[in-house]
Amino acid sequence: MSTGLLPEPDQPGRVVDAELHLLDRQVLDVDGEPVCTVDDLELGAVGDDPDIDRPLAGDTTVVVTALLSGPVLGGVVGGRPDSSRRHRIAWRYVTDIGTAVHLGAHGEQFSATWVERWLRERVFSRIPGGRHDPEADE
Amino acid sequence: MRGPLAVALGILTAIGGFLDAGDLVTNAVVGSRFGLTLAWVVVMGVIGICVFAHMSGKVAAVSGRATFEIIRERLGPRAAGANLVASLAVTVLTLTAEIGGMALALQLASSVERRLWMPVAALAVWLVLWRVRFQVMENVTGLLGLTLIGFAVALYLLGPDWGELARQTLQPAVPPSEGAAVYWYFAIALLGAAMTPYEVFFFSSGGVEERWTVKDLATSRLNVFVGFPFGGVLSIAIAGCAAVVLLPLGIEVDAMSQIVLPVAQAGGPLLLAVVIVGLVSATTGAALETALSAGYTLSQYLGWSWGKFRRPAEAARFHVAMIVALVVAVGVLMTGVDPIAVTEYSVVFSAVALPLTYLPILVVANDPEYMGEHVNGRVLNAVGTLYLVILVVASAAAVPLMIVTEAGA
Amino acid sequence: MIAGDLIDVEVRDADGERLGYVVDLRLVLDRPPEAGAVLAGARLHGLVVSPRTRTSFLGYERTSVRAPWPIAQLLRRRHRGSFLVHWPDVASVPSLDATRRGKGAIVVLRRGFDRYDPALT
Amino acid sequence: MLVGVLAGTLTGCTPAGTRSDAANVLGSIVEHLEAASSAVATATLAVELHEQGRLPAVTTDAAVDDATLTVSEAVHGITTVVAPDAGTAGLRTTAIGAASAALGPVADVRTWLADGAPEGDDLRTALDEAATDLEAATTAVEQAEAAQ
Repeated sequence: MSTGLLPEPDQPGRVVDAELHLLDRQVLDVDGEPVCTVDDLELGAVGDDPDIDRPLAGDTTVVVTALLSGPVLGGVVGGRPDSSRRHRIAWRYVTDIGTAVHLGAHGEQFSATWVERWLRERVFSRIPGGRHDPEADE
Repeated sequence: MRGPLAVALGILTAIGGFLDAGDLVTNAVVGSRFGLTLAWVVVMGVIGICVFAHMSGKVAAVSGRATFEIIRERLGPRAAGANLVASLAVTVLTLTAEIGGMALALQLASSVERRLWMPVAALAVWLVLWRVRFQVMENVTGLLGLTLIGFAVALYLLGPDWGELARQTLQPAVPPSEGAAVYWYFAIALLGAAMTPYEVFFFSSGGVEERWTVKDLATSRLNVFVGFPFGGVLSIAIAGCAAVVLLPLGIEVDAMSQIVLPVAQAGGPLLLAVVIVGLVSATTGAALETALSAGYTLSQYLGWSWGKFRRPAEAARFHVAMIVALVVAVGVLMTGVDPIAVTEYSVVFSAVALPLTYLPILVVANDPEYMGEHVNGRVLNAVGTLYLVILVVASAAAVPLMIVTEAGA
Repeated sequence: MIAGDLIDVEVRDADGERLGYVVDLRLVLDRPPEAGAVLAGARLHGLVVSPRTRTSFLGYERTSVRAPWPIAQLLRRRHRGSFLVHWPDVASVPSLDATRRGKGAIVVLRRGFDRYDPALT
Repeated sequence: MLVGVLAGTLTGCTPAGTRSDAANVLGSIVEHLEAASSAVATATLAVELHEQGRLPAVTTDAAVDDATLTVSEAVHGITTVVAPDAGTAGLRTTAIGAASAALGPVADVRTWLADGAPEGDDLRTALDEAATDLEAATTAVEQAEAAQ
C-alpha cells in the first residue's frame, strides 16, 4: 500500500476483519446445518449487560458479544433496524471462522431458526412425503 | 459412484442438460432469420459457461460454498440483494418459459390445449422436487434430453450446402434483410441463453447436493468441458435446421411447432417423436433446475437450510420458495402471455444480470482462504476476466438495444 | 452498538477534516474465552478507513490475493491511501440517534492519531 | 426492478403498440404482413409434410393452430394502427384485405386434417394465393415506406 503508514505490530491472537471474514457469511451449527447468515455483529463493553445498547468509543475495550441475524435489508431503506427484530447468537457459541462461521450448538436452540421450525412442525410434517428422506432407497 | 461409467454418465447428462427452452427458442429464431451468421456467439457463450460453471463447481467442491453464498459474502447485503432480486426475477421468468415450453412440447404430441398442460406440468415439476432423489432427477432428464441429438441428425439428413453453412459461421456478416441493431440484439440474446445465471447457481448448488469434494474436480471438469460444448453443437444444429428449411421459405420462428418442422422434413414421424421427447425432457429438466435455483438463491442469500438431499421438512423455507416460484410461473402463463415471447425476454434479461453473478465467482476462485492450492491458474483468470469485460458490455447494451429494435421485431 | 453503526460511516479528524469512510472493523481474537467457549473473545482492535469510497475491497486488502490482476489493480487503486486506526484513537462514534436517522453519523478520531498499515496477510 | 422486468415482459408480449407518424405506421404494417406471410408459409410447409407422411396429424394441427393465431394477431395488429393520412389509410386497407384473406385458407387446413376437405390441391392453391397477395401488399407498403 502507500507509504507513510506505521507498520502494524504483531497481534497476540488471530486477526479477523468483520466485513471480510464474518459479515454475510453462512452460520452452520454443530452438525453443519445452516442456521442463518451473519447480518450484523453486536459490540459491547467488557462487563456490560448484553441488553445495553450504547455507543462506545476508544476509551472502552469493546468486544463482539453476539452474531446478529435479522431484517437484512433494513439498512437499505435507511436507518437502523429495530433491535427487537434481530436474533442473537452469543459469541461464546462460535467455534470456528472459516468459509462459514461454525457454532458448537444445535441450530434448534436459536431464535433465528423459528420460522423454519414452525413451518416444519405445523406445515411440512403434515404434507405426505414431507418427512421422506430423498436419499433413502425408494 | 465412480469409474468410467460414472464419467460417461456425467458427460451425457451434461450434454442433455445443456439445452433449455431459452436455447431451443433463441437458436431456432436466430437460425430462421440470420442463418448461421450468429453461430460464433454460441461458441463464445459455451466457452463462457464452461469457464464459469467450472469455477463455481470448483469453489463448491473445495469450500462447500455455493454461488449465491459467495455473492452475498463478497458483494454485501445491498449489492447482493439487488442481484438477488434481479436473479430471482430472471430465474422465475426462465421457469415460466420452461413450463410454457413443456406445455408447448406436450401439445405437439397430444393435441391437448397448452393452457391445460401448464398446471399439469407445474404439478409434475413440484412432485419431482418434493420426492425424487437429486441424482435420479438429473440423470433421467439429462439422458432423455440427449434425444435432442435428433436435431443434428436432421441437419445431416437435410443434406445442406455445408460450404455455405461453414461460410456463414466463419465469416459472419449481418444478412441484408436485417438491421445491424437487430443482429446485435440477437447476439446478446444468444449469449444470455447460453450463459443464463441459473446455470451456475444450479451447477454449484448441485455440487453441494452431490457432496462433491476435491476428488470430484477432475470429473466435474470433464463433464463441463466435454458435455457443454456438445450441448453447444446441438444448439448450432437447431439453428442450422431452421436456417436450411425455414429461412428460405420466409418463416420466422415464433412458435415451438415451427422448430420441429425441419426435423419432420428430414426424418419423418420417427425422428420427430424422438425430438419431441427431447424437447419435453429438456424443458422439464430446465424447469426443475430453475425452480431449484429460485430456492437456492433465496436460501443462500438468507442463510436458510436448503437442498434436495435434505428431507423437505428439514428445508421448509427452501421448499416454500420453490412452490411460490412455481405458482408465480403458472400464474404468469395463465394470463395468456405467449411462452415463446417470455422465453425471448428471459434470455435478454439474463444477459443484463450476468456481470454481478460472475464477478464474485471469479474473485473467490482466486481466494486462497476458500480455494487453498486450487486457486485459478493464469489462463482461467485471463479468460474469466476477458469474459467479464464482454459481459459488462453486453449487459449495458441489452436494454438500449431492446428498446431500439423493439425486442428484435 | 452494532457493527452496522460503524461500517460505511464517515470518518473525521479532531479538526473536522474528512478522512474517508470506515470500510471494515479489525478484530483480534485475544480476549480470554468466556466460560464454555472454544474461541477467544474478539476484541475490536481498530477501524479500516478508506479515503474515497464506501465500496468493499472484495477481499483484495490481503497482500496474498493478487489475481485476477486487473480486478486486484482496480480495487487497490480505489482504496489507495487506506489506513488502519487503532480503537483507542477513536474519540467518538455516532450517537444512537444519528444512527437511527441514518444521517449525520460520523466517527471522530483523537488528535494525533496514528495511521497503521491496513494490509492483512 | 422486479416490477420493471415483469411489466416490460407483459407489455412486450402484447402486439406492438400503436404508432403515430406515417413511416412508423407503414413499418409496423410491414412487420405484421411479414408475420402473416411467415404463418402462411408455415401452414403450407406443414400441409406438404403431412401429405408426404412426414408430419403426424397432431403436430400438423399444433403448427396450424399457431399459424392461425399469428395471422389473426397480424390482422388485429394492422387494424389497430392509426393511419395519419388518407394514403396510409388506403395502404392499411389493402394490408387488412391481404392478411384477412389469408385467415380462411390457414383455418381450412384444420378442417382438411379432420375430414379431408377441401382437396389438398385446392388447399395448397388457396394458400399460395394468400401468400402471393400478402407479398404484393408487403411490396406496396414497403415502396410507400421507402418514399417517405
